[in-house]
Amino acid sequence: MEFFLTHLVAKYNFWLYIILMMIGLYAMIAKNNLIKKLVGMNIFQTAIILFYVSIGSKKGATIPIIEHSGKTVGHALDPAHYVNPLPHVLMLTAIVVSVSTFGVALALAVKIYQRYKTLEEDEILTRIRES
Amino acid sequence: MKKLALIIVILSGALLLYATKDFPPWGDPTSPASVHVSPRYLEKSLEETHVPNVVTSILADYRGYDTMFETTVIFCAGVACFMLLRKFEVEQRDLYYRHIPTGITIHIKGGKEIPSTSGEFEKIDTIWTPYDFIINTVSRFLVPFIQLFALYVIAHGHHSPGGGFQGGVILGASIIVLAIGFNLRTAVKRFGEKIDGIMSALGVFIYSGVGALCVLLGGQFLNYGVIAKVLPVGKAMARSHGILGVEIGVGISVMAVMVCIYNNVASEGKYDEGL
Amino acid sequence: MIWQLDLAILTLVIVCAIAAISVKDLLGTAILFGAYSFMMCLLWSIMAAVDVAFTEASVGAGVSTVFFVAAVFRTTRRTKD
Amino acid sequence: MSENYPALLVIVPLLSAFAIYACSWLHKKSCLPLAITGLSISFLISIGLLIKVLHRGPFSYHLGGWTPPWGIAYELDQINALVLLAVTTVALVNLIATGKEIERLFADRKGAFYALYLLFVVGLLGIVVTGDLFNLYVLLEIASITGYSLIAMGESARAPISSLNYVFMGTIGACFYLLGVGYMYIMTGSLNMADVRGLLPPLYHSSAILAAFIFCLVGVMIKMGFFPLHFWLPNAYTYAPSPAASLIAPLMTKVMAYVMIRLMVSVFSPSFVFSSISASRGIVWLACLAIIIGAVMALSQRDIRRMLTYIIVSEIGYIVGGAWLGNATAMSGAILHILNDALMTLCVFLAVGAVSRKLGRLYIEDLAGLFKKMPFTMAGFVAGGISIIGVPPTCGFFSKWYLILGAIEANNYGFVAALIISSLINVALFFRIIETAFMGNPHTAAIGHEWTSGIQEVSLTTLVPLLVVTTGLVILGIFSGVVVTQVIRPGLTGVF
Repeated sequence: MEFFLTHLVAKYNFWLYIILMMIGLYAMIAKNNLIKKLVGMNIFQTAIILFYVSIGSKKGATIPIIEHSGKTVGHALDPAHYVNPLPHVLMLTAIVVSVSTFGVALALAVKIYQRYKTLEEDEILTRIRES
Repeated sequence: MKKLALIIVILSGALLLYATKDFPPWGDPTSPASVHVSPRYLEKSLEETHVPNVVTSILADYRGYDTMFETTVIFCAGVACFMLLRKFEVEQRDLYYRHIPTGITIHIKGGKEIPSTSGEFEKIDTIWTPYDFIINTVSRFLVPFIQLFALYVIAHGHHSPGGGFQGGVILGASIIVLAIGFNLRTAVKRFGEKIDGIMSALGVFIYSGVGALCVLLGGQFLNYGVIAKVLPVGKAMARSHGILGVEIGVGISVMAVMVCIYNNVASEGKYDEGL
Repeated sequence: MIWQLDLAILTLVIVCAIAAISVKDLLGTAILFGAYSFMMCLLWSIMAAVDVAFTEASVGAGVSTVFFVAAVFRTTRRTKD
Repeated sequence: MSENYPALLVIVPLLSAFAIYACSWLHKKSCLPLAITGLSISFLISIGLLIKVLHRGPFSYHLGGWTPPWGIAYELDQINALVLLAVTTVALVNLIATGKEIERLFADRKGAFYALYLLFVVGLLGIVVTGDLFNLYVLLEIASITGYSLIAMGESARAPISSLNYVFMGTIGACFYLLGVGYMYIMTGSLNMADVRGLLPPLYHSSAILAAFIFCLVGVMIKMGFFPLHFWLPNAYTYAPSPAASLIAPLMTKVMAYVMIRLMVSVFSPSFVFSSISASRGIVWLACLAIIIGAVMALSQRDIRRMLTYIIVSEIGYIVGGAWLGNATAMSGAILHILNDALMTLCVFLAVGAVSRKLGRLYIEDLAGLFKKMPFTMAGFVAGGISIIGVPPTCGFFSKWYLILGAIEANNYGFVAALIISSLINVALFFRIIETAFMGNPHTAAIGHEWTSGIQEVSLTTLVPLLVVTTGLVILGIFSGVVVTQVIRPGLTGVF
């Protein structure tokens, strides 16, 4: 129990992203409404971004903007004082990708609504079968 | 379906939990991710690029190639929304006008228009008429401040959080505020579709053009250091200027694309009336 | 890091996520989704990822909510689940 | 300039895509020439790269002048130079062949269409050439987003909904890949493929690396439509507009198959992939299932384009099976099949696109008597079909030959059986079509199209590229021995 608790507390951010990711995945599979699926997709993507940002964090470190006076760094710089900036960069890209996918998917949803006048997947399928 | 979904979700959750077992603890400063590649960025960024915000220097320089494609993804989304939704043919339908001095609304059937030269009438939206004096005035006053802030975010990205992408989104938001506060026609009149399309291509073109310039000057693609050959600055400062150049490109492109996506989605591609 | 604040935000993130996919009105989904993004942004700024938080605040909570509302306005608010 | 070829290969079509979109607002006529110029330059550069790699051996290019693992590097070896050449060839030939069709279908938005077309090619080229795990993800998303929108432009009412389903599946796939990369990053701290490869061996026992491999693999398999995860593929490719279908169908799945091989070979080592995971035999069995089920499903379709999409599912089974058999012969067969299949699929999709331009819809009975009306187009279609079946002078035979040799070497007779059964089913499939097209009477066709007397071929701009591809099938077949011994085998040295 003791071991389990320390494990849980030490990595709770890694657990949280799993919960969020599973919420997103569940919505994508089980929901019937296309926009709801889209929200699930976005939650799924944000969960992965949360995971990456958690990789970058260091205990007792500050934001990755280096203090400096004028042009030079006065003292030798200790990387342990700043959080790992690389995952942040990667996740900026991932956020942009997710908003692009979101925009395209919304455009597709609007186009689908123009043709079928509904966003429920089962109703669309019955309409396809009827025609 | 719901049961199947639950089973899949629980299975993949279990796999994920199982994999978490070997992770280094959260926030561990000696984890491989914190000691292998990233310390060099923190140590050398200021010296090599004169950019204190390490995220900006990695984003636009060390991994600038990723960021170029990130901007391209945004550009793709804009072009895709345009292609999927834009409708060029105008359909005949009823129009509504407001007589400005009296405030009377006129409903004209059969698609006839009142010429825009008569200044007394104003076209209004059919489904929803956002006409509110307070909202109009406030959004009009807000726009310049939003734009000023956006420019600050783009230009100050070297020293504080921010940069081309965030600034571009905020710039785009200023136009979208106009479209929501007034109506879509006002926004499109101020920032036309053609300009929007050209700007979205121009922004990414600036980015990759800066990269191609480096090739022409004899370096590798996106090696801003060689810009020092044409600018009277040192190599590190040239990198800093190169970063500023690409950030401006990103800002222009992102702004144009955000406006393009909003206009197309909100008006179903007709560009006449929106949210 | 203040762990009470952290815990509160973590809880709110999960609550917002579940609410966003279970509420039976798409406009409500849009707003809850914006709230979710904003909570996520707070979480990241706690983890010292300022640039990511800034981007998420402007993109996730800002522009994509606007797109979402615009799309709901052009389609329908109705949803069965 | 020649040292910058790897970057220019991707940058030239990228810049021309931006120029095309800007041009579409200023001067519409220059869109198509710009697109063709951009792709031709890229094609020439890819030839130059292949020659350079054959002379100098593998080399890498550091973007931005930063050495990896801090910067992003492009890695070129014999195999990916070959795949690059295939991608640029297919894209260029297809653009020339379908340019007129694009101008007709999308007259008011052709600039956007060409821009997305080129960006799709850029994405694929970048995926093949990059040496950075995260860069691969970004380029994968470029290829996917452009692919979604190109597919959604189909005339059928079902195009947007099948495209949206593709969006959901594609995003799950890409996110799984990203998650796998995250697992590798948290355990090794690096994103460069060569660097990760060096850091991984002490970590092979850990569950996180195993999970990373599984997630990357599942993500890539969703994207390439491998058997249990293929259900988005037939709809998406059937309802796409024909110029986009003949671009996306030959390239997307094959490039993803190449990504899988690259992950197996140059990120994880084959010793880990084939021995630490006992699942490799299971995947080969799954591939056998994919081959058989794809072929059977193809047999049950009436719509010809839908039938071809199921053939793609079956061909992906060949490639995956060959890659997982775990010996050099089968692996070279799989890589050769990537090239051959890209060319064969292009050939049949071009022919089908040309026919459906005339007829509108395309069921098997509509082809009745088409040999009398469109002899050259149908000859191209038959040549592609023969190559898919695997009849000797065409290239399809040789890759199957290597796959069978590899399967025998690995003592996996189930895979041999699956290959032979699917070839037999393909024989039944294509001879049914050929019989209808050869024997039937054009006037009995139950569609609105009225044939007038005489030959009614499609325009020369479509016909010449189709015939070029057809001869290419034979030429590649004749030289496939050379390709394997001179290009693919040297690329696989040090792997097996």
